[in-house]
Amino acid sequence: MGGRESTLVLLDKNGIRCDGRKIDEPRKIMIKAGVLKNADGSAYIEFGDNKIIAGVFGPRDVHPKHLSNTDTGILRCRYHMSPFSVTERKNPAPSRREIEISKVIKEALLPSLMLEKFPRTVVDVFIEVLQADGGSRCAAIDAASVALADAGIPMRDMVCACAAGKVADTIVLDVNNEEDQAGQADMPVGYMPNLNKVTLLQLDGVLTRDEYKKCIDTAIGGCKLVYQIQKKALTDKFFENGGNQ
Amino acid sequence: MGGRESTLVLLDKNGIRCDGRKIDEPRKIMIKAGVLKNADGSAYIEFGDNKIIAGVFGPRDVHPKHLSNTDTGILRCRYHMSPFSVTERKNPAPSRREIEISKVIKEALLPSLMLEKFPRTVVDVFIEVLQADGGSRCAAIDAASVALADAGIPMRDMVCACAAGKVADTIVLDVNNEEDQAGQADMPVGYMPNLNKVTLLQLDGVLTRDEYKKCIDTAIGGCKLVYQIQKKALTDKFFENGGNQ
Amino acid sequence: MGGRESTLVLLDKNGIRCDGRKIDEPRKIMIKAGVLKNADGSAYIEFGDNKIIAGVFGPRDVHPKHLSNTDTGILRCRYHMSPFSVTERKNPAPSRREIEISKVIKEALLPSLMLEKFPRTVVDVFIEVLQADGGSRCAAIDAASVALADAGIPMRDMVCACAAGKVADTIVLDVNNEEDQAGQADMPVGYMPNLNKVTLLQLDGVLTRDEYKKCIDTAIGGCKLVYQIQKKALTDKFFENGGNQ
Amino acid sequence: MTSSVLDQLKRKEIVDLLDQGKRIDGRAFDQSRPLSIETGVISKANGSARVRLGDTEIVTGIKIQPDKPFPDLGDKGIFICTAEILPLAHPDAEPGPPGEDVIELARVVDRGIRESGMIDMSKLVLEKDKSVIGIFADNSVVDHDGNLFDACSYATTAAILSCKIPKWEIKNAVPVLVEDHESSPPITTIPVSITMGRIGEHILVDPNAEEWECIDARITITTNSDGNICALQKGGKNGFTVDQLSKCADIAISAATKIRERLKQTKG
Amino acid sequence: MTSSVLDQLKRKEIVDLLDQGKRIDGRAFDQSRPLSIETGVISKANGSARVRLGDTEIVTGIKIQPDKPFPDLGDKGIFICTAEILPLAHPDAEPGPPGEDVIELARVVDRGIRESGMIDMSKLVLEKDKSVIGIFADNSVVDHDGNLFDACSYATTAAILSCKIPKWEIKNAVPVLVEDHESSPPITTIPVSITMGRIGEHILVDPNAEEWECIDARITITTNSDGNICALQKGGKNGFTVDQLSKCADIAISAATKIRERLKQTKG
Amino acid sequence: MTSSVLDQLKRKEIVDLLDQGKRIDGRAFDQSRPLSIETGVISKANGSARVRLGDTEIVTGIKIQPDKPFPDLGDKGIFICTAEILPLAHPDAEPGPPGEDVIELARVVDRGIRESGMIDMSKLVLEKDKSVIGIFADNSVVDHDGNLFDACSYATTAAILSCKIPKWEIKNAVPVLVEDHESSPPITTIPVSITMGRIGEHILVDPNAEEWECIDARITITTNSDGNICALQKGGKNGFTVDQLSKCADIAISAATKIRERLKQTKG
Repeated sequence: MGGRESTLVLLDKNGIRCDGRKIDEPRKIMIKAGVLKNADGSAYIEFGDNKIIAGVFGPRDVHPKHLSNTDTGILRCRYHMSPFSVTERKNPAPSRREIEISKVIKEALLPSLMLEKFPRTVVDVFIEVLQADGGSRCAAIDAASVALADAGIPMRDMVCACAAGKVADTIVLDVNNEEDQAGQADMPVGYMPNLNKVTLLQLDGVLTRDEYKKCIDTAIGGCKLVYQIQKKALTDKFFENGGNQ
Repeated sequence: MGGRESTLVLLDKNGIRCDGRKIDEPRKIMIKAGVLKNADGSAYIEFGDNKIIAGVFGPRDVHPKHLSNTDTGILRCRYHMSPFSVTERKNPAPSRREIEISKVIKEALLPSLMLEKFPRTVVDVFIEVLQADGGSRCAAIDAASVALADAGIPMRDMVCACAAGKVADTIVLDVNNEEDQAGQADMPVGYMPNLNKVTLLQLDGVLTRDEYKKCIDTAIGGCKLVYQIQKKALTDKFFENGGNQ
Repeated sequence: MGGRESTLVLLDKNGIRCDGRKIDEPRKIMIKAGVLKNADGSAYIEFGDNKIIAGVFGPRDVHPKHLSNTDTGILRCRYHMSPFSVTERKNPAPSRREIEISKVIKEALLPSLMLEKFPRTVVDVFIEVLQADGGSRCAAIDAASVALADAGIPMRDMVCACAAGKVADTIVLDVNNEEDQAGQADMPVGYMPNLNKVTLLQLDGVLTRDEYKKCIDTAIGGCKLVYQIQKKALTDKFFENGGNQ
Repeated sequence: MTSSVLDQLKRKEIVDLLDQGKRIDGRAFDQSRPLSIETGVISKANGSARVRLGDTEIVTGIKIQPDKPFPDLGDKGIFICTAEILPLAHPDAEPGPPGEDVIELARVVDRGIRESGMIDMSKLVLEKDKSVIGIFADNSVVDHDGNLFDACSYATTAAILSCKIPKWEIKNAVPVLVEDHESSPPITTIPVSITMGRIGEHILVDPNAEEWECIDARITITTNSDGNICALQKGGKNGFTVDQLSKCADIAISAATKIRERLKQTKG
Repeated sequence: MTSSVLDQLKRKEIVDLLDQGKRIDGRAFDQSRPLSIETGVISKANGSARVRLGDTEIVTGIKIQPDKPFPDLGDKGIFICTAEILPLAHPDAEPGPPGEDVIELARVVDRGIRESGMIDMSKLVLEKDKSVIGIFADNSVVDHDGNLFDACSYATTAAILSCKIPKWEIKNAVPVLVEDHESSPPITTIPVSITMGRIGEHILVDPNAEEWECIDARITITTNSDGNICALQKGGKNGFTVDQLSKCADIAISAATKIRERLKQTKG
Repeated sequence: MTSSVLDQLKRKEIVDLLDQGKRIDGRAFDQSRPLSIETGVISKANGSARVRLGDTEIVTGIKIQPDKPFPDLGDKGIFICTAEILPLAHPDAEPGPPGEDVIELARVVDRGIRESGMIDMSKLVLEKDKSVIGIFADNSVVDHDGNLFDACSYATTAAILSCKIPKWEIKNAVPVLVEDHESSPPITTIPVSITMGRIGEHILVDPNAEEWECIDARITITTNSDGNICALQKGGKNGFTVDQLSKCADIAISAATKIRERLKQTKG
């Protein structure tokens, strides 16, 4: 952030980005629901070079019991990166970064779930990043929300997530890894498209007041694209593969 | 200990120590009771360059329950140093030294408390050393005992603590950091002034049988000075600030 | 394993090994039962340069309770090396190697115990390697089985253990440390002599199908020698020392 | 984890007051609690601050020492920020390694400093790729009455502004301290975080502990001296509409001004 | 830890079928479940494989980087193998440091590779006693339907066979990467583990999760390309007769052949 | 943590006997339990001892190896002392990282050695500020029948007295072992700790486990060969009067003499 030197042309004179995309074009996204046998719900996402699996268990009993809540079910979330998911081998123990991301993902998903229907229980969302690229927390939320739907957890809305950012003084959709390193700002946004609420919002980098607003709007545009792909993944699972699994 | 080389004049020909004190003179001591909002009792002490806060919670339920005792309340004690409290930044995880000091402080305070009145409960004493100087465990006990009184825990006596030591072949009161480094012995003493019992006693360095006795007597003299300051702190809290807190 | 270079003559032309033993001769073995006051059962073994104590507690209540089994007693096993037991000082925290060996020893001993008689309880086997030499897991099992008998745990059989291996293209009994380093294979075997069952089997190194069979047979021969020494240790305890302990 | 009847009554009281345009402690919606800042409180640290925001109290110390740079960032000094909620700060605080709340707290404070570019890290290099100056900011939460984000952020900022950086010279590939050559830190901007809680439709600046318990969602918006936004963190069990996020940004930019003036006074 | 009535009924069903010569999923006793191997699935890793053995699924990545040799093994590269049962792989799997089961799993897989001499570690030395090439094989268990030993072993083997080793040169005592000079790993043999469970007198190859629950004892026998035995691990709550062990060896040698052919196809 | 009726009866029995001037095992009040010391029991260690004090048994090993000096102590070797109560030593002992009792134990034993100046650490320097000899004393408690302080202290002292220090020479800034040049450690004095328990007005030397349970307060007084006091540690749930502390010092100085003679025999 904040202008690290680079010879990379982030945006050419035709408005084309370093990976060939237009400013409002997301990377390639593929989501598949119901990919695991043991999990109650699951989804696999490829989002750019991100490859992420999410598995859901629950509602189920809480251990240790003192964590349970007599008024509502609780949500636990673990975002974890495999040692081979990044360029330098990552220590398998959870880093402070992974712990923070686990928490913001939990709070991004929580508004979408009707956990008050299941007091004293827990829903566990486990996210494994097999390969990491820019925007992995957004991709993780996208997969997790599909996995929660696949698990049949009652939901108020899906949560879809996509980042926007500032690159070469321009607000662009879905910042990739190179743009994140060399660019000026990266703002991941999580969004419930039917309830019209932002449930994840973070920022690295500097934005003016106006850019802030434009960035949110751009990211929400991306979220709406993701939403269509999430819906298709669930439809494919239930109508194409549903019968024989 | 044991004669590390130094060009420091620890005691001049007029019996004046390296920081200007006489041999039976303690450093500057200031204690304030009731400094925290959330704790049931609290105290802040400045003792030389030591700056220490003690907070007390309890008597309250014990978690995990198997630690509780049906015959009596228990005491737990944590002595902890902030990372910035010493010259080299300290790792925040408790060191073996901190764990041992926590234990000897617990056993120094325990004789003063009527915990048998509160079976199955725990009283927690949390001590944070914001800045450390020589004699921090004594200063910690002085603050903790005031905090216990401030919390209204029934007590048989106060515990006051002060060290004595051997510097330039002389028994002196309240060894400071330089004297501890360059001197011959440091003996922290915890003392109940009304019950006339020593509840903390440790020693680094070498003393003859006679010096041992003189050191204890000298330290107890210091403890009695501390006792007056502890009483004043509690009086100030209850009579000057008591009404409007 | 696998042919590390060495000038050591592992087997001379007279079939004598580097430590003077014949190919079917074990190292010196000494076992003493009932060596500890507090443990319910105990044994000390010297097996070559191995010096190992095993102590047994139980059947007793399980903590934490959720580990207990309403159908049967459970077995826990800890194989641990003292920091001074090996050439380079060992970190006291359990290594992955120690954790794996603890597990295979547990599964080597389990078939011999009638734990179904003691539902909801645990039998704890604690093994301390005071000095380590080749074959320490076998020696540990030998001592542990005697300690279990000494503790009066109902048993179907003893478990005796001894390794065989391949050294200088020859199958030999009880591979020592030098042979393990410079040799071709090391196969520790645990065996119940009356039930005729192998309860421990591991292998480092490469063996043909025929050598595999010969190695198992050779190791079982060693196990039977160990069995006599185990029986003697228990007899000595109960008949010679039994009266005055 | 169970909200008692008492908690529910408290929540009702707070919400009813808000609907009448009042906060439980009488503040305006966009008003922070009284802020006191004292620097130089820990003489053994290179910089320090004791901050009270209402009844929330933080002591922050800065330690500065030579270190190795992060890989691929050999032309930048190091900044590391930690936090601990001392167990004496709250009956529910437990000693031990930091939980997710405290890790988030430290990382949000860290991000506000780092992303604003407050410290010109390129000025903290002793020998490129080999040796740089490391700045450690450790926050000890002494009393916890809500909104640790802003209290720790102000304490860290004040401690940095007041710190003195020792001088080291590289001799035989080793950094050697040059006595009595301390300098002020290379400050480029002063970041100010404003944390807001949403309760229903109401946006409250700097919620205290009682309000914090009732929050539907929260957001921390950090702005720099130019009034630009340099860090964001949304939290809590619910979300924000885009309109609410716009309103929050306006409040944060406005509310930061006064606090930035206070922080500037700690400088030098 | 209590076997429910349901579990006991399941066990009875499985054993009754076995006595009729049948397995619950219709396989022959010496038949592994369907095996699918896909390599190159993680482009950021130097080698990778996604293996499904029935419904057990593993993703394994290989990372290769310069390292210091182990003491007294200065003329050999380093190979380190880890495993994690991801919490999404099974309702009973818990996040956190590996338990004894997972440590045994990783060590058994490691031993199969190491003791077979699969990789010629003497070819992985950059500077004797100072700098060698380290190969890290990390197994992430994604779906757990029994017999992780073989599934992880095949995934690790396939990932190694498909990996590319970067080139480093020692310059000023530091290994420096030489771009675009990757080579295949120095493979000498292909180890194949076959894990068998004993239920009563029956020996079953590659037990699935339901069968695994009923096992009296298990054994993993790893053989190399010459059909020799290069690693063994007995486990479970009971033992084997010598005759059973002989039979297991014959089965393992025979069953490995087909799987080795499959693994060979991943090469190059 | 609850004292059972049985414990209370035991305590009454012990106190009643003490009031008649008798200890439960027949010893005089100032008499330690039978002490046996065996050295050289672990041939792989540089020094070792197996000590029995009554039914308390310790095995201690000394490992000696080159190390870096502590910062600011570049002209001194390193001495590190640890203890573990093995889980086989007592039904209540649990495996795992050391608790506060064991940490105190190790630090009290360490302090007795260190503060007495038993080992002349200035003789253990290989290259000032760079490389020194480190002595690790690890105490494994094998059977726990009370008063681990003295038992571990005697075992550590005996192991040090009997150890042989290898010779290293600095070559190219690295310490290199010179074979067959071991020397005795540079001993200046022999510290002896005497631990006493107070039960009511009675002071008991070397309390066994049953007595330990009844102790009001305890004190460990370590004296050197000159009869001077070089370490103190008070513990327990109550305190001592100044007169009691005087009496304890007299007892400790007197009782140490016999034990020091025993330890001297292990020398050389």
